[in-house]
Amino acid sequence: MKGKVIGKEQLAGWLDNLREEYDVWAPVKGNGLVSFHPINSASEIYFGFLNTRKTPKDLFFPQSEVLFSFRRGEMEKDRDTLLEKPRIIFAIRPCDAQNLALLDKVFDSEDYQDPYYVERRKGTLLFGMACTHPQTTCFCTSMRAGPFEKTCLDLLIVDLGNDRYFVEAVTEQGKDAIGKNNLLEDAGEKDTERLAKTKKEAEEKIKSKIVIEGLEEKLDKIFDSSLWDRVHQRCLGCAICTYLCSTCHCFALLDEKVDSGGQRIRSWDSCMFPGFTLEASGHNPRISNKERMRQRVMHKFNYFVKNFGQTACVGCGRCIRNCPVNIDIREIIQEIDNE
Amino acid sequence: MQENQKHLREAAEKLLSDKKVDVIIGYERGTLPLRTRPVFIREPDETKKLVWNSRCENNLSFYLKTAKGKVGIVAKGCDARSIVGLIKERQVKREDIFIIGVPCPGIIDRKKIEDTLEGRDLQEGVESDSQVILKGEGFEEKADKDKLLHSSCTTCTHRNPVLYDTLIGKEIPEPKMDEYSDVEEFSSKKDNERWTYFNDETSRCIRCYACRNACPSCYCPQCFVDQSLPTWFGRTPHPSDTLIFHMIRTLHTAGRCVDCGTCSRVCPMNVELQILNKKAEKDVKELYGYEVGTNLEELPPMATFKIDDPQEFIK
Amino acid sequence: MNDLYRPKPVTIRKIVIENEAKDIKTFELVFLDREDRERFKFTCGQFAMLSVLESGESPIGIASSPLDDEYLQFTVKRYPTGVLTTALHNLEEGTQIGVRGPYGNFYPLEAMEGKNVLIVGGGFAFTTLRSTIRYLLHEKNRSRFKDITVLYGARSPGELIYKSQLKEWEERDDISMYVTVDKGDENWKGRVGLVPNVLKEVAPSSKNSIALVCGPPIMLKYTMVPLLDLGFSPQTIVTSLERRMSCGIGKCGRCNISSRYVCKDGPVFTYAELRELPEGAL
Amino acid sequence: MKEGQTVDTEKAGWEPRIIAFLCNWCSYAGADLAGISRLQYPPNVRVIRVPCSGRVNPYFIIKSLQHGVDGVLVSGCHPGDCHYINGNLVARRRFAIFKSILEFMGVEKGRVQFSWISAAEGERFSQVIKEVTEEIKALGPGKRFVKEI
Repeated sequence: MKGKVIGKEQLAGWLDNLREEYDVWAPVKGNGLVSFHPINSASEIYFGFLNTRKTPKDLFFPQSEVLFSFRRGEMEKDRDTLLEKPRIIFAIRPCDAQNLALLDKVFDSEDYQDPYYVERRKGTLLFGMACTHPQTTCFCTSMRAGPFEKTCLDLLIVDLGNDRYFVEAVTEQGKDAIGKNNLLEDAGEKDTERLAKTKKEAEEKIKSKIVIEGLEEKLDKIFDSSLWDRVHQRCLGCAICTYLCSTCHCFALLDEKVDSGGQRIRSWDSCMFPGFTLEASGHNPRISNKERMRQRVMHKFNYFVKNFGQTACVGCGRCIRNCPVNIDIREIIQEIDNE
Repeated sequence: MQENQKHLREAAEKLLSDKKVDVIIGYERGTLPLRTRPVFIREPDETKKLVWNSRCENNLSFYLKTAKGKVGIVAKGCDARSIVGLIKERQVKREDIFIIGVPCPGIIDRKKIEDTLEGRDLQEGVESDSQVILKGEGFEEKADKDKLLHSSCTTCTHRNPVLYDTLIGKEIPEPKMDEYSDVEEFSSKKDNERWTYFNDETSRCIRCYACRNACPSCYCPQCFVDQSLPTWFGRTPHPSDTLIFHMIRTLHTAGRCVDCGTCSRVCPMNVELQILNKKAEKDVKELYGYEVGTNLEELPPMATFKIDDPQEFIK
Repeated sequence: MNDLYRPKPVTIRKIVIENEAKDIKTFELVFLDREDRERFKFTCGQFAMLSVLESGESPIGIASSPLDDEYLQFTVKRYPTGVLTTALHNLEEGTQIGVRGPYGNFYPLEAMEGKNVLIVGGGFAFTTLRSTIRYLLHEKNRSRFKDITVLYGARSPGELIYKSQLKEWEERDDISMYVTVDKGDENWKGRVGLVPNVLKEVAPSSKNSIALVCGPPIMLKYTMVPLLDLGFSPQTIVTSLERRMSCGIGKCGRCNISSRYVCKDGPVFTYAELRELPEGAL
Repeated sequence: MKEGQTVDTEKAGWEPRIIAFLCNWCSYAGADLAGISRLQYPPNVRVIRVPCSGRVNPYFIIKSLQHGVDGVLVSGCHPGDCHYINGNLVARRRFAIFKSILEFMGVEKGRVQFSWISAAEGERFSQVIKEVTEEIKALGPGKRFVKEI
């Protein structure tokens, strides 16, 4: 598929054009955090971000969502639809987009399809913004992806470092979005060269590496290793690593009620919490931070691989950057490797 | 500080080789630029890992609750006050811990560094006496440490540990200041403004409970938000429930919180509720003349009473 | 929206208090919509999510037989901190609640055909075994299986559940019943002894046999020893596990033991499969 | 009520719902006495009897507000009269901080109130209820902390 280019000052026009048909979500800055919000004008977009603090997974799998409401013991009627308009997520990073391929395996599996996730996923176009400034904590290249990864994207947009963006359609829907107006023009030879150079530079910037080859087998052998005693020591047992993680998808179903009525809610939950596996009888199969941290690592690098053939990590580095006690997954993987 | 780090390592090594302690909880260099992290040292020759600088942000007294054996612990002013509280509340025994006190001129807030960087990635950082040098792709900048201090540190009046077994280096002067001027200023705002502020802050809360889990004073075996029967308050990030969670946490730590600032430092969503904790601290001080974590004898204020306690608010 | 998480309405037709402590009750449920019952096709060993609005859901093993096609039965123990179990226990006959399911895998009924069946149960974990016994004893099915031996134990006579049913089975001659209690009382005339010990005494043949075992973890652990001694191979020992669950369909991520989800890959596992799992995970 | 609506426009016909946590030994007996003495007071108050004002956990009050009551009153024995010797004195400190934090967060002064009423003070009980009801009426419906789902 041949690439397109668009001048940076034309981008707003293009997005405004698309907003007629779509709700456009884009990175917006507020309170020192960059996060995805629906925008009313392209001027709201904050481009100077490395990546958002929270992952955009909550646009598909919200932290808390109502499954159904009830009043006086009666369930209320189902909602017909979750999305009023199809959405575009603009400038999602390739790692966060790639993550949706993993979540698809869980929520859109062969046996049970989660209607909420699936509807949001189907109604959303992903316009990726290639990562030209990866961070020191990024290790996507170790996770069989990279800063220009196209998995799950409809469009890949690349800042060429001059006055224009390179735009490549990945899917038919992405192609349609390009074809909606005439602001985009065919990329010239110079643009293509620049693209290749930008890509190479970005990939070279990623110095962090972990080795996932053979990791699954290694983990099989060290379930009862003393390694876990060591690595969990400083863990506070909070849920930052799981709640800010791209791929973590555990949840709880719970009922909330006030006088006027109640709701059954699906809410994120974390394997780092003691209550996650606490049974009504008082029995808890994962009794301390040690078991819980082992579960987190095992789930990503062993169990998920066994069940879905892929590692449940995209190398975004959020867990590393945001851990209050600087627990570093790269280091843990290294230690496992050394065992 | 360099000098103190050397002394700290020596003291730690001696404690371990003399078998006075089984483990030393201190700080080591982290894996990220300008970061340190808690470390547990059991062998004398590992003590060279120990560091002491303005980035030792964690309140290590958190780990005392689960530590086994005789524990040596590196304690800044605020950590030492937390330890006093824990001893008083019988969470740790005085004789089980050896406090290595370090006078602390203040800790750098990594969120302030982040603000300075404005979206650029920090690849390397160097700390000197009064400045930090921040380096990354295509930039190198100096920033004054004073401007980067965590807000709790700027109003800290207990930089020197109140309780210690050995002190590293010399005591530093305690600043004289009006610690609560920010609380006064905030109080003078309208009801609505204050309400909006707290709602805005807690609206970002994702209920990861890092604030609670990192807090040395939050050690209930089961937190009130995790109780199932009765379920006190909702567990989702519903605005009313998050607000209540933070409010009750403030109430639970009233008379116990030393304003170490750990809760705000660990928050991944930049929720800033220090003012609420400080208000409780101020009330306790003004109403009951109690300063948290400064002596081992006085009963915690919320566990006792005086017959003539102020009661103007009661009809 | 076809919602996986929406429970189907049922009415509690009957409530039976099963034990002396009155914290185990059997709920007999009837679907409001007959079609819902027809869609609810299950096999012995499966579970369903019981749901009380305002109090949430819990996974409960199905205690009735698939051939009891009019109703469903669930035996539920109330725990002091269990929101759903407490709510259920406070309900009266005639109340409407919700059910979704059935979920999980089931006992290997097909593999059991033409074989002797040994059923070992302990305490209140007898529910899905009861479903199985009812199924095996059904006139349409009995001839498909050879000898059926049931060993059931509880801490005390008052804690034995399904008492009238036990009596009924004891009177039949096509099933060997052994009921035991850890500690008897003045009225107890039956057997006294721990399940693993009684198993040694009874010593059922392992030849051409399959054993289904359900009970508290400690009982399971100590029952495996005599079973293996009797010559049951790990492949012929089948058990059912319990874990906290939220979704029941392998998505919420909490009930896994190693890479296996108890809700989806279980709750029924052979002892051979369990032995493959790291001990610390169980 | 929608944001921006003034209290006055919706006050018509609106009556506050108030929860009163009364200690068993003094204030509840005081309420009894008020009843026996046929003293009039506004019917807006729903009484919850607790063994002691020291039994009143701030959760109770916050949860009441969350569920939409317009005001809360906690009443116990006068200092020195507590049936449990000093339950009310410990409670007094707890309530002082609680009330201060509540108001600091922006909850209107008067939304949550405290009083000491003895078993002999039937007259005073009806007076306090009158005052509290009037004050909460003046504040309008409670909105802070209310959970709407």
